[in-house]
Amino acid sequence: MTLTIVLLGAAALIGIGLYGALSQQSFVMLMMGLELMLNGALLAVIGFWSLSLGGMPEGQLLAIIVMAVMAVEMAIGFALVVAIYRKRQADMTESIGTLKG
Amino acid sequence: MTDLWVALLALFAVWTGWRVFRVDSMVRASFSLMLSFIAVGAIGVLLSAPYIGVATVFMMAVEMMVMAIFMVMFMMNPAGLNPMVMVHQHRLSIGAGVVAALSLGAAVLFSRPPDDAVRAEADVVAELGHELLGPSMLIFETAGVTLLATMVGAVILSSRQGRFGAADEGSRPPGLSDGGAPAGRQPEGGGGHHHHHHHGGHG
Amino acid sequence: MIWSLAYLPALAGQAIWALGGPRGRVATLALGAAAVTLALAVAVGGRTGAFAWSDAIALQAALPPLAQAVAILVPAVLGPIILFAASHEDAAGLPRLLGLMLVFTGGMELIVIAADLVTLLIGWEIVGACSWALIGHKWRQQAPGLSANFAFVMTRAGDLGLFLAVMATFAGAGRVGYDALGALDGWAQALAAFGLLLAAASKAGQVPFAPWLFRAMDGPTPVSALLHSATMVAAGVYILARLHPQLSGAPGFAATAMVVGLGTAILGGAVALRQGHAKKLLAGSTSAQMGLMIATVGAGYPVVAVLHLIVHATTKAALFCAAGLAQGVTGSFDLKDMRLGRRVPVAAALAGVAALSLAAVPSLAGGWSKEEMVKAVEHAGPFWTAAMVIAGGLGAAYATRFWVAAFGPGDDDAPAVPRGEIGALSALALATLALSALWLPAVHDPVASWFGIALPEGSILGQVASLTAVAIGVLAGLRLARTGLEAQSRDWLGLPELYQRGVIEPFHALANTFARVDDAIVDLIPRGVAGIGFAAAGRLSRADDDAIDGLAPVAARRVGRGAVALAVRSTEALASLGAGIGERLSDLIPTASGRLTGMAGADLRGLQTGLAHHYYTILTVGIALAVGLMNFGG
Amino acid sequence: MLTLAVLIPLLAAAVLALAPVGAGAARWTATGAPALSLLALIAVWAGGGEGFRAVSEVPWIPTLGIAWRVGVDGMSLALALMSALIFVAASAWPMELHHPRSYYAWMAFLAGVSIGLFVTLDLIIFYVFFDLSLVGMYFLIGRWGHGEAQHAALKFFVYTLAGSLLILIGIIVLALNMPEMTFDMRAIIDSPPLAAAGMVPGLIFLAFVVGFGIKTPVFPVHTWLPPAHVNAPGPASAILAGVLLKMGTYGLIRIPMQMMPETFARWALPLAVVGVISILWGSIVAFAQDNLKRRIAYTSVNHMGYTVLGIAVAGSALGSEAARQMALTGAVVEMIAHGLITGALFLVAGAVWQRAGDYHLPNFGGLAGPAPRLTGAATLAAFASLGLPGLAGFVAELHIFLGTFAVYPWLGAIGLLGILITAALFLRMIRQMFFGDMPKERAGFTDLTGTETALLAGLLALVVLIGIWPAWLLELIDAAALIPALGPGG
Amino acid sequence: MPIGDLAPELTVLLTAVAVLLLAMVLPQRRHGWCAGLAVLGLGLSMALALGQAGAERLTFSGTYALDPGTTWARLAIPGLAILCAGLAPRWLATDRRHGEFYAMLLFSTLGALAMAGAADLMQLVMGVLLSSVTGYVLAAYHRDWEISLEAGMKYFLVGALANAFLVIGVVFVMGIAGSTDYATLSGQIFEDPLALIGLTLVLTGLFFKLGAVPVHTWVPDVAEGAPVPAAAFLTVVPKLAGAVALFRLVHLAPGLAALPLLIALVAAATMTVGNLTAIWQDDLRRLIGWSSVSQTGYALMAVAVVGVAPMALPALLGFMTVYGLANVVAFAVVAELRGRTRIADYRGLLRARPGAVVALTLAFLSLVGIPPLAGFLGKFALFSATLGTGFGWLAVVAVANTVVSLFYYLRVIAPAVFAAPEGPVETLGGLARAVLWISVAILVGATVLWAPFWASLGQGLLP
Repeated sequence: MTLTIVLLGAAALIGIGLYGALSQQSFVMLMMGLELMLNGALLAVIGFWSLSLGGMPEGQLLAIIVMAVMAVEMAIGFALVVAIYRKRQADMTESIGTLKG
Repeated sequence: MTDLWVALLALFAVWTGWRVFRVDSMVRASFSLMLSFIAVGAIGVLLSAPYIGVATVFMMAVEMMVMAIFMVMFMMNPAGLNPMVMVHQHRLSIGAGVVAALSLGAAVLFSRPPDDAVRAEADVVAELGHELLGPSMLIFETAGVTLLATMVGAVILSSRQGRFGAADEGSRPPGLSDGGAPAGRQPEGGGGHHHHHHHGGHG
Repeated sequence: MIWSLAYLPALAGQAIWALGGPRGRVATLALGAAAVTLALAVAVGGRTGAFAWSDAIALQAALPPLAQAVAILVPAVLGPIILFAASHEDAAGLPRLLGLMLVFTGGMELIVIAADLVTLLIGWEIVGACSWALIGHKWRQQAPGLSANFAFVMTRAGDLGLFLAVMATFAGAGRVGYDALGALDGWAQALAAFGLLLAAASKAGQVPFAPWLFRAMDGPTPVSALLHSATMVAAGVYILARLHPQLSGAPGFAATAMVVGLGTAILGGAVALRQGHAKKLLAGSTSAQMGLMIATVGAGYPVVAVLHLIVHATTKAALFCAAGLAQGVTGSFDLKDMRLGRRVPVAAALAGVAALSLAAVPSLAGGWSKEEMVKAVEHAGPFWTAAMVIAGGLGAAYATRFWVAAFGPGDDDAPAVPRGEIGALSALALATLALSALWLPAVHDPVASWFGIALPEGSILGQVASLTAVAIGVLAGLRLARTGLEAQSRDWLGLPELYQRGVIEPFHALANTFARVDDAIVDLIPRGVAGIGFAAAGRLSRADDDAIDGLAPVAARRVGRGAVALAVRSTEALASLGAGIGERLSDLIPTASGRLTGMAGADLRGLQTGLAHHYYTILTVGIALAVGLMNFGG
Repeated sequence: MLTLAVLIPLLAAAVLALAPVGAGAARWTATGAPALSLLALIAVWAGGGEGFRAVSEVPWIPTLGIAWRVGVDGMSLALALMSALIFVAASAWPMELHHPRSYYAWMAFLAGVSIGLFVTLDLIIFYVFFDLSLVGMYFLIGRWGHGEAQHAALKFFVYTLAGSLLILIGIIVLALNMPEMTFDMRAIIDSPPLAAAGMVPGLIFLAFVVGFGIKTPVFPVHTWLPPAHVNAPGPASAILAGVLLKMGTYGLIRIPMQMMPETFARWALPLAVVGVISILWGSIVAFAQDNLKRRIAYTSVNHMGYTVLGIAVAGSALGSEAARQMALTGAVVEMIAHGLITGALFLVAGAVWQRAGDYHLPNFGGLAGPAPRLTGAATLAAFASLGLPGLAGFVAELHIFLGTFAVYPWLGAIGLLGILITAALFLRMIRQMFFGDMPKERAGFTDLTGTETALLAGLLALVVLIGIWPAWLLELIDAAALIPALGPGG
Repeated sequence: MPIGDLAPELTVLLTAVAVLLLAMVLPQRRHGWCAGLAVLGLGLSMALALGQAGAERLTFSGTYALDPGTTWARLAIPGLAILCAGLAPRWLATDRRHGEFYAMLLFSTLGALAMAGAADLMQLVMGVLLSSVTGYVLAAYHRDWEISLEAGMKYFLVGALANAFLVIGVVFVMGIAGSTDYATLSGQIFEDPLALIGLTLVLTGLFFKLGAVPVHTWVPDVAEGAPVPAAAFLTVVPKLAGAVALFRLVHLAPGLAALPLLIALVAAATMTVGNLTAIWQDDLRRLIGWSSVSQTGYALMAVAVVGVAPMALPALLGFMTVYGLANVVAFAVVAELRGRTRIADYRGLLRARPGAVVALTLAFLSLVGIPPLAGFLGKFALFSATLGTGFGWLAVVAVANTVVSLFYYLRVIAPAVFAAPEGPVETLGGLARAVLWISVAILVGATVLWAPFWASLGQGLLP
């Protein structure tokens, strides 16, 4: 029961995150959407580890990996945003539309 | 009791997650996101994963602080604190989010995960340590290398000054002739549509 | 040895063409080649030969008496014609002309010696091709080229019959020898017999193929003489006579042959009777005479037909030489301008012999062989005999008319001296006279026994009727020639009226309808596609207006030409349709798919908007589809 | 020996591509290489033998059953000989060119590729050469053609590549269905796979027919041919029509007919109908063309229609053995004859282009005066093409029609119309070109040079020889050995 | 822990660190030396991999597989990376962080290796992540050139979402199946919808690396915008690794009928979208990008028949190798021509730069699959693997696509060969030219070397 609630929460977080990723114009807000999706993944993995998989150690490892992914993506993302902002004073996805077709 | 707390915290996490895109400034948004993470971290603590939970809380607190500062300091001054609505393809996004959440929820309801709760006496932190330095060492090490590479990459991309002066000077493709302009598509007029046009306090 | 009969003249002809030289040398060489061929034809009688291509196909040759007679006839007639050509034609093209005539003779000899259908087909088509080259001899002028093409296509249309015969024979018997032809039965036999009849009719200028003979008149006179006497046209009759034993078993063959033959004989006679162009008059008469022979073959007397063929060859060659001679004097073939009796009295006399023979006047060779043919046809029944008699009467009429109009005594008496032409003419006329000896039983009995047949017996009534018809014909010819050569009154035997009402007017209506349809289609045609077909059709209609009076022969000719014109036009239309719409349709396969691909490419390119949130949308939709497939698609 | 015949031209191509030689030397290199190949092939011919002879084999990818296998039977030897001969004539044909060295390099390359295609006994090598011929011809047309050359070359390449890929699929399925995967033609012919009825053999057969049909080409996939011809230089057209088209019909015999005889027999009638349609369509459309090369090009569709008809009949498993052999003999002779005749016709067209820069027939006339040798060659070739007896085309068409009529009488009878229309169109062409008045702009038109005359005379002499005495060729082809043994009723 | 099992990977890692250190001490104009060091390290790694070529076992507690697939990746990936590294020194000569480029290249190579050998979903995630983050940096390396930054940013945006999905997928799979270990997962029938969703999301993550529909959108942008050496690297190396990883993953679920169908549909969609979109491109680099999307589609044909066709793995590996070579040759031509990329600028280039045009033609004809170039053998292997299974229709789709692809390749070659030359053409020269000719030589030689190469490719993978 608890697991289901946790997983439903995770599903909701993933849905909201996806909404954010799709709808936000600002790079930073967009990344928040991605973070939220990963937050959902984190919630799910905690739930699975604790309530379903008998606390197997790989579960914790996966949680750490989820965090690592978040951190790594954020770091590189911010670096890119900085670089682009410096060249173009642009912080929105619409402003990088040169490459197309 | 724990279950109730877990449920409430999950609800809180979702609610704060929702707030991220509802509040009218990026700083508030990042604080909402932080709250959502903290809620998940708390669930972790409640569900016998203290290390993960605490790590989440700390890590995300720091990250969100960085993000907030980042926005205030570096980005769109003064937009970081200003109210804003900056969305596109809004209905489609709502639809996608709802469909994703509903179908995942349905999948959750129709799935039969194993039913094996963590033993109360387990020393989960020690087990994690053993796992990291034992069977999953390769994964852990790869993660370490990834973090290293990320740091190097982030520095490369974002640093202003390098050993030899401006870090990005001359970092462009060679021209068709020596010293000429790079071939191919040219950038569109220096960030012509600046974001200031897109949001100006209508939010 | 027997093959040399075919390839010797052919090679000699090519050599003469290649060597060229002055008039005298060329003529001498050509005469020599003709003489050698003649000698060979005499020498190789009864021999056979075979030349294997493969296990399945071997070319075979044989020379039974019937064939040998024709084999001798061909070079014999060729000789005087060479003589005529050498003095009559321009020196410039003479080596080519004589050379091609020799090649042509070689082809004809190949037809004669053939003992299997493939060999026959080879000779048949070579003769056609040579006739093309000969008719188009004067290539700098427009008309001969068009006429040559017309003649070749027309005769090749008939050749398809021969192709069908070969195919049917091979399909039915697994072999293509003449013996296999006799072994056929059922549909294969019918197809072979009627295919051959078709081929023969086209070569022999029978209805509905007759028009090509007129077009062939655009060739030089020696060519006409050769074509209409011993070769090409004769080939049609010859092959029916040669293969009569094998073909006569096919049901309906005999009757069809007789209908075609006698029909052409009467229509052709009428055509000749109304003609004002000397050579075309003779051409019409050739159709008619060949019709008589084909009818005789149909009646079951191939040897009689061949005998008439021989007689007719010398006669007709002489008359063509005479016509050429007359044209040499007056500068045209228009009978109105001739009446040369006083200017070229010797030629007139010699032509008279030939004309009387053609008219089938007794005591001359033509008279004998024609009477034999009448006797032969009597065996088929009275109606056939009646038609034969009428045709004979028409023959007497047009022969007489020709002579009187061309060589009757005229006003001008300034002498003209054609030398070589007179030589050729006298040789041919003398040959006709010599053949008149066939009237004597002492002559014709051994001939018949050499051929191994008995001559037909006829009734007195038939003889009388036939001779009466000839007499009437001669008188009518005299009168026709005297009353002038312009259009005659329309009530001649009521036939013109009948044709006008029954055939010509309906046909005009039909032609107009087709023309409108054609115009509609022509609009679709890119300019300039028309070319030969339209030119030919245009010329046909003009020739119609110029040369034909709207009388009985018109019907035959219009039907024939109309059919050709229709065929040409419909082919043309189809061709244009093919070139236009059809090609575009088949080109749709690559271009349409190419264009669709290109459009799809352009559309898909639009998907790559360069905007990240669109990329996200694509990704999300893709995942949704994939998840759906994974959950519900298995 | 056969390997040599393939390698010599390819080596010559490499030399020409890399070594800086002059135009004259390049031309003689490109002529000499196929001439040497011709000698090698004649040596093989003189060696005699039955079935596949002069066989040699070098492994390439043994695990997949792919090897460099060469060997010839009568049909392929005859075609290889003919190809080498046409390449000699086309390379020696005098041309005024930009970049002659590259041009002759491509010519030599194509020569090696074409000969290789006919002498190989490995399906993959066959496919390799099949595709390489497209590449070579693409660059020849695109670079040295005139008018819309690039577009034509592109259409040619893309369209025929589509066909060749279908063939590749077919080849792979054939090999996969062998007991042990192999691409050895002999093995597959000896024990044909995919004998059962069903969808897969039918589809594979369809792939082969479409693939080879495009290359052949047959109606309605022929539309790449006219533009390719019109815009190609004369000798390239001669090669395209004389050699490359034969690859389609050769493949049709070698692969679907010999390697899947049961399926072929099942589908022979539709194929024969396609052949007849091509015969009629090609001739009728050719009749309406005003462009010299387009007209000749469409007659190729017509003639290849005869060939396809003959092949379809041969593989029909109906009628008598003799009739089928007859049809196949005719089909192969038609390939040789068409190669020589149309090669000659396109060389004539090339000569006309070099002198007049024009193909529009109504702009011509009266050329028999200034150019009697050209007239003679064109007339002889045209008559050969319209199937005049005594010339090679007749031998072919006679055999095809004899065989066809014994199996499919109606198709034979309908197909006959083709020879009538062909006659009309060629005579019309000759009249338009050579007879009548000569337009003013054609003044100064010169006759064939000595070299040109000699080359055409060589080709046409062979046409006449085959027309009069075909026994040696028929014996060489040995159609009886080509027709696969098949139970009655297939 | 047999540390020696990972000697090739460790060599790459240590070289990367060494390059980083070297770049710190070298003066700026000597940074090209870092390329030398990188090449040495990669070469050493290949040599070590060759030493372990026969290995067939799981190592590091089942998280890493030593098998034919890994061996191939350990040879092909560093090999192609060497070629890409060779293009860089002249190209990046003016860059102030020139040396670090090679470090990132090496890290990215390491990520690809980690991905290719991963026998555990978590290891796979880390491999993908390492490969991706370094990839973003490589794509955006021209920090003074907005086009490059845009390419990097788009690569990142697509990659971040795809990686998020990948992680979510791994969580779901582990949650239901109880493990992330391939050996444990192998053969487990995935029935629960959550597990199926998880599997699909994991596949999506790999589709991102492969540039397959629907995650193909980054490929053309990176091909056009990234520095040419990086573009060559990013359109080749991650794909090679992704292909092996995908093969391993699909191998795990033999009973899942929808999985091959999904792969087949993705393959068809990928090749079609790639080819059709490439048709009207007028930028050569972008055209190559789209063509490489379509090539991914062809490669996926082999994945669709995993477990059905015995030749599936060799076909995949063989095809990817020659694809990678041909693609590197094409980019090497662009590099040698100093980034000349508008198709119109290639008009008449045959006169001015015959070598470059010949190389480009060879590369393109190989990509089309014109025999006897190795690209044909690759496609031949794919067709052979696909025909005879239920996915024969894929071969027909591939045929149609190949015909279309010929059209756009010829759109570049035809004007280059047929048109009259225009203006002078400068080249990059130096190592770039050497790399061009070395890679052309390998590409051409591959035809002859195919037989032993093919024989050495393994038939199966460890879980």
